[in-house]
Amino acid sequence: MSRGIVQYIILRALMIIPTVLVLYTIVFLFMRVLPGNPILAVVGTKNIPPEQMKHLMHIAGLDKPLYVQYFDYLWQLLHGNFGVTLAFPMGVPVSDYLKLRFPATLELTIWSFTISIIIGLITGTIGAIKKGTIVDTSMRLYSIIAYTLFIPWFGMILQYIFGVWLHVLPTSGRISPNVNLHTITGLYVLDSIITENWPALVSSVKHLILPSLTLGIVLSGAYTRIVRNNMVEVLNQDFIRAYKARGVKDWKITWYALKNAFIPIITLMGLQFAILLGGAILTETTFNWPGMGTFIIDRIEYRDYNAIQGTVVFFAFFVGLISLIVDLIYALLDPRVKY
Amino acid sequence: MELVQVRNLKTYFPVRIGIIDALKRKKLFVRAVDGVSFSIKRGEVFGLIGESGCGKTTLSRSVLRLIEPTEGEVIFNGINILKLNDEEMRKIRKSMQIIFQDPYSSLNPKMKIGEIIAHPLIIHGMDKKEAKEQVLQMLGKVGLTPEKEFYERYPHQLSGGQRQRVAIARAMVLNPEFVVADEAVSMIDVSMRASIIELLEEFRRMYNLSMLFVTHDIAIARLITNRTAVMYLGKIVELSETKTLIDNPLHPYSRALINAAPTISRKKDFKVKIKGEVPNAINPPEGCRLSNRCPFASEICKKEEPELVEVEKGHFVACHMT
Amino acid sequence: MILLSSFLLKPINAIFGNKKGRGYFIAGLVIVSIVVLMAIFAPFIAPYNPTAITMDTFSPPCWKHIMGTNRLGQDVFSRIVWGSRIILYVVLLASSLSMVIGIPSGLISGYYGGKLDRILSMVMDSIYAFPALILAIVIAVVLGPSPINAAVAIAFVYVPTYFRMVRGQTLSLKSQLFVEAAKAIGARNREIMFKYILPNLIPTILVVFSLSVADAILTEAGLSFLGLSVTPPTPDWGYDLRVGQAFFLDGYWWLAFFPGLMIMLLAMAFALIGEALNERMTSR
Amino acid sequence: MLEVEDLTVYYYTSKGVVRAVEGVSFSISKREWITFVGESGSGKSTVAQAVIRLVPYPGKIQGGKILFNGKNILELNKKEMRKLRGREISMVFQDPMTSLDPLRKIGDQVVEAMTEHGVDEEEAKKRAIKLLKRVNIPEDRIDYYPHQLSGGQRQRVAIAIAAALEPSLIIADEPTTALDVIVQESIMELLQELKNSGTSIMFVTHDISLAFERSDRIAVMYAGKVCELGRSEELVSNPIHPYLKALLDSVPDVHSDKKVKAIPGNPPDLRNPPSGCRFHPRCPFASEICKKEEPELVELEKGHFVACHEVV
Amino acid sequence: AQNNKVQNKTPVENLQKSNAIVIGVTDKVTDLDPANAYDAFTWEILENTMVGLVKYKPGTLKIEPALAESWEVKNNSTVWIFHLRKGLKFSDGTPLTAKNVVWSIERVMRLKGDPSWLVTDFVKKVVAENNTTVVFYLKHPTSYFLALLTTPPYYPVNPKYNPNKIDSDQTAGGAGPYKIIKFIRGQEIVLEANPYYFGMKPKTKKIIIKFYRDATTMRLALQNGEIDVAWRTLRPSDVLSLEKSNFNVVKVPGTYIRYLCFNVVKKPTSNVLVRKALAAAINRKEIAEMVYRGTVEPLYSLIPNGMWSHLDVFKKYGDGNVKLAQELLEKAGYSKNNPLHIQLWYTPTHYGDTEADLAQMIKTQWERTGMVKVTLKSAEWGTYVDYARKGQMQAYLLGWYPDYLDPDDYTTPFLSSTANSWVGTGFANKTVDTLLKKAQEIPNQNERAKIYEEVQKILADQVPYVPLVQGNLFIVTKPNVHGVVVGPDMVMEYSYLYKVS
Ligand SMILES: Nc1ncnc2c1ncn2[C@@H]1O[C@H](COP(=O)(O)OP(=O)(O)OP(=O)(O)O)[C@@H](O)[C@H]1O
Ligand SMILES: Nc1ncnc2c1ncn2[C@@H]1O[C@H](COP(=O)(O)OP(=O)(O)OP(=O)(O)O)[C@@H](O)[C@H]1O
Ligand SMILES: [Mg+2]
Ligand SMILES: [Mg+2]
Repeated sequence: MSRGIVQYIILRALMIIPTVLVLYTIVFLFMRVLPGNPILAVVGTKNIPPEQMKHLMHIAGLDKPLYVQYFDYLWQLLHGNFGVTLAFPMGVPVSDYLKLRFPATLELTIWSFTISIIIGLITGTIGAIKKGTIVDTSMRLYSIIAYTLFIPWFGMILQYIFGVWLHVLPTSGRISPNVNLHTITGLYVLDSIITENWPALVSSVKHLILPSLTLGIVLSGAYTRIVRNNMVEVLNQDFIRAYKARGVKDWKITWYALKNAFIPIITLMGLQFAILLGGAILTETTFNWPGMGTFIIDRIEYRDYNAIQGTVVFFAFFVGLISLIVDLIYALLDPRVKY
Repeated sequence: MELVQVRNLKTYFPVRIGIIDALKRKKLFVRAVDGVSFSIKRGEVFGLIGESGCGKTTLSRSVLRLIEPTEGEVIFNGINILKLNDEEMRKIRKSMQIIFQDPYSSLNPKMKIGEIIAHPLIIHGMDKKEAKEQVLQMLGKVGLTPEKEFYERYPHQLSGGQRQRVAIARAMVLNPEFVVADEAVSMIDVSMRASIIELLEEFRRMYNLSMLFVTHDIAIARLITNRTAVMYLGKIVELSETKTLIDNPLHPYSRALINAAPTISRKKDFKVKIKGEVPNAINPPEGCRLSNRCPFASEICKKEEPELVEVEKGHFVACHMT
Repeated sequence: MILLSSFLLKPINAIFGNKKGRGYFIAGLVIVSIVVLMAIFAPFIAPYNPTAITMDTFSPPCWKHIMGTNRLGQDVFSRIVWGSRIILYVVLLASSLSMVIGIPSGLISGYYGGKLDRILSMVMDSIYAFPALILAIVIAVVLGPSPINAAVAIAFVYVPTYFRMVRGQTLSLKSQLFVEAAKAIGARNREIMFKYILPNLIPTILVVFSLSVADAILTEAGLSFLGLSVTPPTPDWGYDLRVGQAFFLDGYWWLAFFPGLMIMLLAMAFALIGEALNERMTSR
Repeated sequence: MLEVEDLTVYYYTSKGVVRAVEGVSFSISKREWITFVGESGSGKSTVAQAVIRLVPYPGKIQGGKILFNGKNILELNKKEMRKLRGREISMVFQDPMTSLDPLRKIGDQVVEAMTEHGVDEEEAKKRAIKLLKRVNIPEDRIDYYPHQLSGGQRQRVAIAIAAALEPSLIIADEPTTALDVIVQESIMELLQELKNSGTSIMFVTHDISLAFERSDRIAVMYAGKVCELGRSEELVSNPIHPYLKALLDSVPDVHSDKKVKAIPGNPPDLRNPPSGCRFHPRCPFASEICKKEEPELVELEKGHFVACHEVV
Repeated sequence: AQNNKVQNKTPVENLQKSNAIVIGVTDKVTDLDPANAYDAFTWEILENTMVGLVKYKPGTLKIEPALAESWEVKNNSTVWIFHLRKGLKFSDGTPLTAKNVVWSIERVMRLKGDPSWLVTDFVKKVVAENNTTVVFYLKHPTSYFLALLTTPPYYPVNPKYNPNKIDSDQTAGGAGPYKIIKFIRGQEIVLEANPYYFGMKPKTKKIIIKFYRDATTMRLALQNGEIDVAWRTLRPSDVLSLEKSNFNVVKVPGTYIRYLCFNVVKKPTSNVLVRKALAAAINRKEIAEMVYRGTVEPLYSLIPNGMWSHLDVFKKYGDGNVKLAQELLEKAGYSKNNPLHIQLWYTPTHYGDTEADLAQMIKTQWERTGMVKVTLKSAEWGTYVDYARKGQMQAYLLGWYPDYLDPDDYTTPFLSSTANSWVGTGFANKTVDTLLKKAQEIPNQNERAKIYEEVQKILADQVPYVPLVQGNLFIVTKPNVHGVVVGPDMVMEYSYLYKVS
């Protein structure tokens, strides 16, 4: 059994590789088909002699044929190396940036994710239990509205209300610049707890509230919907009526129903996480959150091939990892799953 | 004169296994049909009974090559249909048809009743006008009147019994020589079953049809079939005239099956107890497949597989003990 | 409007009767129709030239400018009206593109199975699992800002949605008895796919279409928010929102508020329609 | 022990009110096995569910009385009802595949049925093992999940749960329809054993032969009403209502060569049931009065009730 | 008033705050290695943490001694000899000698980073005669060599810098007034006063620079009290509204210019009449007003206002001179029915959010003639530059930050046919080439001025470029922050900043 799990994990992990390859290839192809390159972005309107241009292209490895570049980068990836940046500045390992930026995105997504799940579970369960009533209808409307909120717009309104008008929450950044925090994991909340730095904890939590609320509420819509629908379905099943026929208490039945309804939701959670990362881009831009989203947008401006490829590949890995974890949770929770 | 001959037919399904086994190239099979031979005469209704999962459906589909059998021969009118190519197979389908168990999923919900019945004709080259005429006639024959009105309806506007009539009409409109009816009445309401059986019987008589009639209800088998085979775990364990079989079952499994059937005509006196439930067809027991459940099983049953032998004229049994 | 609604209500009643979801459907349809009409009759509805730069800058909503004017003295309402063209154009073009590619490939992949299916599924799943907005941004940036390029970028990320849905449904329909019945009467594969399977996919396709259009609207807005959809002065909701956002804090709330509201309303309208269709389909 | 009077249940669907059960009265005494037969949609399940007050949404018990040991169940509050369920009356559902929680071990589910009614954990565990043994489930299966059991085994677990607190009445709604005959046989025997040990059984089936085999009394339902009710041998040997006659004629039998005859026509739409006797459109003997007046259920012979104008 | 709320949180926070000033910027620090850094804001950081042989006197264009106490020029401005101060030290206490200066400059020459041409184009050889003497041997006479010396590629860097590789994240710095104590890319950089600095002690010990993605969030941060100073680059509208609400706004003339380029080789802009017409149609005042809300000045030459030799050569076309434009276009063969079709390119992010508005404004102004139809096109920076270099655009918007403050840096890169390939206008003019060469070599400023005036006149006649506006710099601070000093090189001197509580 346990050996089975280990093997399963390994094999399941290997399945991430094709995903990464597909995305790398797509991004590589798209980026090279059209004019422009990172060296030009760096050189910009500066008066640089042609030989030096050539020299820079050579350093960046952009003078090689495309297929060589393709496989070169792949080869680097195989060694766990994401390459170096090609613009502003040149030559910094992309992984340095990832190390710096990823925890920010992770922290934001974890909080948003938690918020969305909690809201989704509560509203969805209430809707399902009160099926057909006005409460149900309003939960469903909530779900649709939340889902279709446009993040920058919603974020802006929250910023205005809490940042400018009520003046109670910071509207940008991760932590107040006056607070010193020794970072260990890069997750500020966690770090400040580990180092028992309470001002930092207060500051980082305050900074987190608005962005994660924005993203969390927007994403909760999907959960509300699916939790409600699954709950309705489960509540209709025979075993729920069987529980009732046995005289099991109502709250227990709701709990069992929720457990059953949760199983299909787990699958959604994996996919939702990808959407979450997408939403993080807009959230990060709105709240000046120094994460991966803002990083990739900055890098795109310079067409920093390696940085973009690296980020995409990293995201692909990450998404793959999440879906692996989701699968494992699924397998753990659902006794019917065989692996 | 035998219309259909099935010889040593085997149909295995690869089992969906976890990715680990898949990578180890461990292959597992459900031996749904595992070496079955029988033949059906012209104008005969051949019954197939057995518990759920014993392979009845698989067998009946394999005979029509709707599933590709793993091994064996199906000889129809002297031709081994398993050797035909796609186009030849398509042509021969005209003379062999099937009626399914579930009247709800066997009709395309997006087609009108008329189109459903007309489509086989059109596929086999009839023009639309002529086809419509034929379909209207057919609707009358299966009792869906007024025909014009039913022609325009969609399946969801029909009751289960009516749908099954449509399915019968679709099968019969091509004038087949051989029809497979896979539990054709088991999902129909009790009070309607009789009429569907009557309808099938009528067609059989009119066209001298041969039929393979699959059911798990022995009472129904008695009603319509001439000969019957009892299946257990992918194998035929007993085959005989239906009445002989019911009145004088020889195989312990047949006996249990017949005894378990509820009846009004007499109070049950004894039971042949068969313990437990059908084992899975991936790893069937060695020897006789019933050996682990059979109250009469002896040593030999656990080792050797019994052959189907003719114990009386036309009465075949596969059991070491008889 | 009354004429239109009576004209529309008939088919709605036919589909929904007095079933639940009808209200959602009508609400969604009304908003979508308004926006579509706005797009079609933009020259007649918009009171001003949406691109004309005037000295009347930052006028708050008033009778002359019901949604005010922006930093360049352009009428916000006129820009909203004209902007509906771009977003509808991009989103509908993108959705059609992804359907045209996604549906047949899903159908073939699901029906025939085999190696092709495995490869296609792997590629599609990879794209599907990846954050759509990020991929769309990368593609849109590389292709350059133009409505068609934005549509291509969006279409690219939504192909897998259709593919997966169609493939999954095809797989389950393939095992339905009526497909087997079609085989039994000697129908060809092509016939089975297009006469037996495809018509049964249409309701689901409609649902997925409405929901993915709702989603694509937000993606489009995201792209144009990042300046990747159109070049100014073409009116565009996402872009106007982005530019207006800068002035939000100065109290010029109308610059960003209205475009954002429209984005939400339009996305919501499609989501409502999708939700209603979905409900109708599942409650048989 | 259980007396049902004038039970009426309607379903308020968006397409109209389904008058699923109307004016049904019957009683069950201790240690009795009563079976409800009838074709699909005749309201058998609805009656069964009403007795334990579990009529699914959008159904509503419209009127009548359900007296259990003299107390009207319909007047109990939620908590009292909860206490009654499982302890006094329990239920076995049709589909064994879906009537157990797929995420919990069967042992836990059996134990819970008892602990919810105040049995302490230890005791419940001990009894669970015994119970499972009694329904022929090996002890080691206690940690299995439902999907690891076959359909018959699951149904046996469901019965074990239903019987856990030795209730006075077990309602079994077509517990064997999804199972094979051999398995069906074993389930029926299990119910018989329960009956022998003192529990009353309310059994629901559409198979008249099955009904005949073990029940003490049979109630035949047609379109939401009971049309004939009596001791089982009596009903089979001497059917009176035209519907029951037709029904008996329409089912084949393994051990006889009788020809079967279909009942003409279709079952009525209960949103809009026929006037008068609900069977009259399909009845060969129907006269004018049948179209107008609803026949009452009258006791023709001792314990043999029939609702038909023609025979009364 | 709102800010107090946040400030008076905890005594600890307050204490820290008075010793530190937080500056917000939307720029990035790209590269802490002077051998590769080549953008305005990074240079600002380098100039505050390093120092060269000479520097600008704070807030002026006058060059004063820095590491070098004195210098001599020999051999027709081709040999420059510098004498260092005694006892110089890097910010970590390591002694700084002439050898370090030479090592650093040679390193720049060797590594061939982006700005290395500022050294390699001029310096043939640099030698340390002894511990305190550095001698430069130049390739050709360069009258403005001192201006070059103020740029970071000439700064001595700490020996910790990697000798063979560009060292982008090296925070060891040089010998400037501050040292870097923390650097997180894209988030913040923290500076602390350098105890070994030879010059004035900074007024504020600690400077924290926070990086923002866009002006709006930076502005919010200022309003929220998260930063004390909002520096590069607030949006014009933000500046105006912040000024209204109690913040200090400091305005500094910048040497940063915006201009429009024409492709003089390709049709239709190869026709000088077309170029002149389009130049005449442009209304700089309207641009400054509507697009930049009055935060920039109209510019009528490539050489900025206030720099010697500047002439308003483009005034002759007027501002928004539709009539002249129409006449010229008619002469070029266009009419209302046969309008000139032209594509105007811009890049959406590199020059900030206002860029699209600028393009729209120019489009409107040109179309006012009724004889021009403009299509706006845009491309991201990396692509835009490629298009420019390849000469693929007809009319396009660019901007220029000077490398060194000399008229040469505003003329040669644009007009010299050997130096302007990067810009892609295809402009080549023999007379201009010789004039520019001559101006580089003669040391006398008056003589040089005359030459640059002549060049500007040719520019206005040929119109390969249309100067548009010259930037002002705005620094918005909280009311209690003082001492904002920004030089004409647009670098803020952090050491003068201070806060009163
Ligand atoms: N497509 C398939 N893939 C894998 N296994 C299958 C497939 N179809 C059937 N089987 C397995 O083959 C065995 C025989 O199935 P089959 O449907 O033929 O039985 P049956 O006798 O018709 O049962 P029922 O009475 O339930 O219809 C079963 O164990 C079933 O699980
Ligand atoms: N949840 C429900 N909503 C609406 N109508 C219902 C519902 N459940 C049952 N009905 C209707 O009530 C009537 C009686 O149904 P019931 O389930 O009691 O019949 P049954 O005799 O048990 O039939 P079957 O043999 O099919 O189980 C039917 O007409 C049915 O359509
Ligand atoms: Mg079958
Ligand atoms: Mg029922």
